[in-house]
Amino acid sequence: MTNLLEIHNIHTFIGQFHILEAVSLAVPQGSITALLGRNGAGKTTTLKSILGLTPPSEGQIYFEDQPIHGYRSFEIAALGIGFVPEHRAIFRDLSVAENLRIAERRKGDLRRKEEFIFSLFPDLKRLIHLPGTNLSGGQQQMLAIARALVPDNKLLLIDEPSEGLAPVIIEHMMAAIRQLSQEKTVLLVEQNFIVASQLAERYVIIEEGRSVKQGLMADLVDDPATIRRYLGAA
Amino acid sequence: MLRKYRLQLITLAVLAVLFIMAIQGMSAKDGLTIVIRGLSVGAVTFLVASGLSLIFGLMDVLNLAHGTLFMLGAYAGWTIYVRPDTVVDLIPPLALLLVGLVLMPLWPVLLGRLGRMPAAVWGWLGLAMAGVLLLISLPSIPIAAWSARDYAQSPVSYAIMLSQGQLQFPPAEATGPLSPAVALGGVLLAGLVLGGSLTVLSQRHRGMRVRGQATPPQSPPKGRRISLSHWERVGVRATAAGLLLLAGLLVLALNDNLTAWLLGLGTNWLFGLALIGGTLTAAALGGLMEMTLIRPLYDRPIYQLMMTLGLAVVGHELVVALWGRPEFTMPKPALFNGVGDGCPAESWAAWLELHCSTILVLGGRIRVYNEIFLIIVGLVVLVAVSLLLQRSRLGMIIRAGVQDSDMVEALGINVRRVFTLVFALGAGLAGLGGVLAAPSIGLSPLMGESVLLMALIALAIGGLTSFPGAAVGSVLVGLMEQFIIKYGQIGIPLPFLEEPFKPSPTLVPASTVLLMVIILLAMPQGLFGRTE
Amino acid sequence: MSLSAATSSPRTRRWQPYLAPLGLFIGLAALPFVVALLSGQSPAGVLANEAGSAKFIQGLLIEIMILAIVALSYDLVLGITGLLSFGHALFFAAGAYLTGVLLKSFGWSLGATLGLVLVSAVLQALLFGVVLPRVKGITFALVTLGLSEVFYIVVQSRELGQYTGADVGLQGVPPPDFLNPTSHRLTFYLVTLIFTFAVYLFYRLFVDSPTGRVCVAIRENENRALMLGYNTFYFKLVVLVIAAITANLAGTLHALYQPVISPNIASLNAMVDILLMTLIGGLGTLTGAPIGAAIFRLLTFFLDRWFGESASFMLGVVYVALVLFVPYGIVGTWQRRGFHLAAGRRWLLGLLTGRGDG
Amino acid sequence: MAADIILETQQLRREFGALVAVDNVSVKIRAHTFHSIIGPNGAGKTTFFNLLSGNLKPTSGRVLFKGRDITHLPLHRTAHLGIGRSFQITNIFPNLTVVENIRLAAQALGRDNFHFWRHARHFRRYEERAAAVLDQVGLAKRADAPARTLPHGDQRKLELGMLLAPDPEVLLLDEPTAGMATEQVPELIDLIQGFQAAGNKTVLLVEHNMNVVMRVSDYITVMHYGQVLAEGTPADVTANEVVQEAYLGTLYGDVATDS
Repeated sequence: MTNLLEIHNIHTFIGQFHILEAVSLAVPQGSITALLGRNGAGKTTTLKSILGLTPPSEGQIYFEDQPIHGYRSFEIAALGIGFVPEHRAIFRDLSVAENLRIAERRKGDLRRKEEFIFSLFPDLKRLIHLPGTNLSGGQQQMLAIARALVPDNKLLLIDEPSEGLAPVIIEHMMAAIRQLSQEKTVLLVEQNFIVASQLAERYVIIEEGRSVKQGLMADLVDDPATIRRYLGAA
Repeated sequence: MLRKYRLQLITLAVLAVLFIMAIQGMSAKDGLTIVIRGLSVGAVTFLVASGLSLIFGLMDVLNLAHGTLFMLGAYAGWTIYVRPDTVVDLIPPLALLLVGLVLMPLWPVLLGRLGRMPAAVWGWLGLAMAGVLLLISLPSIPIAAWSARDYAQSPVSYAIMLSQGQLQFPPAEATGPLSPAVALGGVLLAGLVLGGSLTVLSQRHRGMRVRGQATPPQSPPKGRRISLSHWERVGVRATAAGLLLLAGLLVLALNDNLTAWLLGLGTNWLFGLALIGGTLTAAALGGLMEMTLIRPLYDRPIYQLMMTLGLAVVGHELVVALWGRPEFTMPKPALFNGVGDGCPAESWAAWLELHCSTILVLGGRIRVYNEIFLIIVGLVVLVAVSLLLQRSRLGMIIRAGVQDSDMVEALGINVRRVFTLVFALGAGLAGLGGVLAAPSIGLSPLMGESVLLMALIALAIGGLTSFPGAAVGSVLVGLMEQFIIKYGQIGIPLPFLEEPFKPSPTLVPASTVLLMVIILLAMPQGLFGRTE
Repeated sequence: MSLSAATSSPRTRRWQPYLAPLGLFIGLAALPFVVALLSGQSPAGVLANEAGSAKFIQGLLIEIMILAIVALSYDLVLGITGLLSFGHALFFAAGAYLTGVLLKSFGWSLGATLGLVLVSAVLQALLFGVVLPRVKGITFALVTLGLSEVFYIVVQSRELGQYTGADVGLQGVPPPDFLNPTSHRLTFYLVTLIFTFAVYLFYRLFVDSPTGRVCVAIRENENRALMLGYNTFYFKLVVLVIAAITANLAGTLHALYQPVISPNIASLNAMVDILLMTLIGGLGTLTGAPIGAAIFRLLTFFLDRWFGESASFMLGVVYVALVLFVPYGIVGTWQRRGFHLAAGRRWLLGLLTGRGDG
Repeated sequence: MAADIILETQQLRREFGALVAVDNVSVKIRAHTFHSIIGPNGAGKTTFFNLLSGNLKPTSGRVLFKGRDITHLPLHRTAHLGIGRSFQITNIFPNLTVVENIRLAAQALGRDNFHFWRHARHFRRYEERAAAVLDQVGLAKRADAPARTLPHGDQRKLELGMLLAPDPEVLLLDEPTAGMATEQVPELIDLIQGFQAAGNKTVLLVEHNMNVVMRVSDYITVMHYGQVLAEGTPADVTANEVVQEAYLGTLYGDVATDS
């Protein structure tokens, strides 16, 4: 199994604060990898650093064995990386259809993917002309994921998909992520360990801006000491 | 819906009542004239304010140099209109300069071969070098100039001569020692260097944002795969550059014929060209400004504001240096300038025949250009920009970028290019406004500052980021101004004064500022601003 | 205790920063005499108000010091407290015009004039204060700019022309005899010098005082200051009052010194000049303001000489270059000499974006 | 009984667009207790905190402090009532020194805010208070460093110090341990607990670390989708079936108990 994404020792500053102080990780092709860690450990910043939204000042990032650090976000994204940010970042003033259309990288992207997207999230079809503001949290989350599916992305970076969602909807979301992971590689930040452990095959733990442990999720689930040590009980 | 906009509706109702009360004492003729004139001023203000609001909405830059762009557009348009010979002389060097800019996409490839991007300093050095090259080369290219000091050769006298229909141009002269061929080569080189340095500067910024200059950001990695489509694009660019070069040389060869042809077009067509030229000049300057001077400051909003303030001053001085201090006029095109028998026209049918400068409506004289044409253009722009925002992909990106430009970038869209585009668009609108306003308000180096003030007030009233707000605010400002002017003639009876108070024209802008302060005190976000 | 380093004998430490200004003060007071000696005049000539380079130098320094006071007061508002006001020219111009009109048209004594200038200064600050809690950031800049534009417009209007001289400017303000800058140049020079240093010292003390520290905290993170329980509005108002009083008094000096009060001192250009002076020296440093004022005045002097008509253009270019390349000014750069430039830049980013804390 | 309630919310509700972040929450906080709020990410805990401290205004509902309505009090007034609040994201004055950060916090509620020329360091009361707090949170050695140069964990401590300096009656702590290394967490929690017990304070804590919460809390409120799911002592909450189902149960069920 080759690695789709590799990160070597990146350091990232936000303003005056040193947020990432050595993060290394690898995301194998075709897997779901979960980034775990306590609040404020630097998980979201890791995702943003991959995309160049908070560019790392040191270290290397390789996507399909091609270095992508130092490039601008839109160039990185255009290589085939989709981003589903925390709090979804749905464009409130755009309709659902526009929210999807804006993600097109080539003309007709949306038309080609329409069927797949609506089969994953049938709700969106019903809401297609509503402005983003009027969507509920779960619908926004679906739209955010759908938006990342419009272009031909190989890797999806998903930040806290289950945050603030009711259990039923989380179930639905997990099913959708599992289904789309058959063709995409996913790097996931998830606070809810249950969700993470059921979705992901691999894990990376980040603490205080460092990647401290990574491996197979199956091993982690059998290792309550590590869970307690790094993630608290929750 | 009603509850949501309650405050806005009340304010507008109060203003409407005030305006109606103000009209009460006047004849229908006076009232109509004031409203139409107010709308006309509002239309010009809107052209500036709309650009300001687009730019502020998307990138949080309050461009205090926008009035200057308005002014530069007006002066450029005037030059095309009154001195086409100068413009024709300027085309070849401009075309050669553009060649370098068109070829800009080549630079990343070349620089990529170097392995690492040169430091930003090289970009700035390159810019300076291009400037020096231009300073050396340009004087050696024959360009028909005028003198700000010699009255017979000044823009003022040309404006007068044109209005009397007796333009005579002095031959173009070169003042530099170089041969024209060498000079043109110098300009071409300057264009290439300019393109290169702009590339370096635009590639650098993201890195600088991270940690400042001390730790140079990483160089783009070597061995980046260049897709075929990239080479295709380069090919298109190269062809375009070649055509530009050819066009420039062609204009150089056919200089006199082209001038004669342009003059033969007549004022209507020339005015059209002036509109296009003024808009493009302002747009190009705006785009360039954004790329070089505003972009490095996106993380320092206060400095951005200071920068645009400084650019306003620089632009003002530039106009003084090139066109001189005195005010001068821009005659209206023939379409709106008919006089003599049958004028003012009594009906639209008569107007279509005679193209009178004024028309009688309800017994009052209405100036067709100022009070009808300008309003129509204002409406057209309002509709066009609204359509652009609501229907086009660019508009979609702008609306999305207003909310979260990082997310737009993360979708794979080059937001920085969108920024430059919107800045150029806004500047172009201001330039268009400048050319349009020039025949009615005349040209002076102070026109920028006063229109900027009006536009800022309109914007603040309407809500800084709201495009419809800019329109409403502009109309309010225009109406307010006309009413105060009218009351300057008839006087306002004040309780403590025996004679009615007649505000002089200089006081007019003060009244609009007061309107702004009052509205902002009631609604800090303006009429249509977001409340957060 | 372990905190000894922080609290150790503030008395000895406190006076150290004032030694250099004190030296400068003595030096400047003696300067006219030194110049007189060097140029072959007798020092007695200076006392007798003889024409010559000593008198010229005094004149130049008076201008610089008046500018320095204005720049200092602006630094307090923008650099220390982080209030983005673009209406500062109003404070200076209002002081100048009020002094001029009261002395010339109403024949008031200097004392009475000063009294009214102080009252009007407080009122101006309160005017800004009315706006303060409602509009923030760029809108505050806009509103203050608008208010100062109103003053600029009104002062040029023909309604007030008989008092203000409309767009020509206010001419022939009679300074009191003992302070006449032509006949008693040295007195005027020394008065200005003493006032300038008094202002500087007061500002220094203010910045280190409990109130001043809160002002700095407001610049750093206003929301946090609010949550600690500071009603930041009052602190900003205090700063505005102090700055308005100082700038108005500088305006008074300007009115007494200059033969003509031009309405341009209230214009947008004047605001750019104030910004430029503060920027040259370095925002938020206090020391930078007088240095910036001196450099600014000399720069205009030499640019006028070298470029004539295009001097203002060159000044604009200098300004743009400063904003772009030397954002923290001369003193700011010098203070950060030991750090990485990047550290200084980050500091600045934090300062100006307020994002430094997140 | 009623006198015992120091902080109370009545039908507190806050909407963001279509999203209801806090949905008619009525909570009573007893004086001198350690009260924790738990719930999954996005359950509305931080919004609830912002409503309590006045950083956000509710769409509807009231906040009472000692029976007095403080819902619409300006931000700076709540601090004067004796309510202090910390943030999930570090919220300090980055360019001031550590001691100055604390001193400003101590000075806030005093009567010396409008002294214009005496040097701030001459006000011994605040100096001493700052020194004491610095010792308490263990930052005395870094007193003169600019706050931004501190490592993340120390910045959290500084934040806590700024909270303790004015000696508030009620402390609202929003994930005080966020981003800290696990080893440092107990230390910080002990510090908070000590402060609470010694001064007879009321502490309201949002925390993810369930072990910590269970150990230190007198009462726990469980929030879920903007609503209160359950309330009670740690024992009550752990025993509550609804909570088991929705939050704790799944966690412990799948991870802890299976292994």
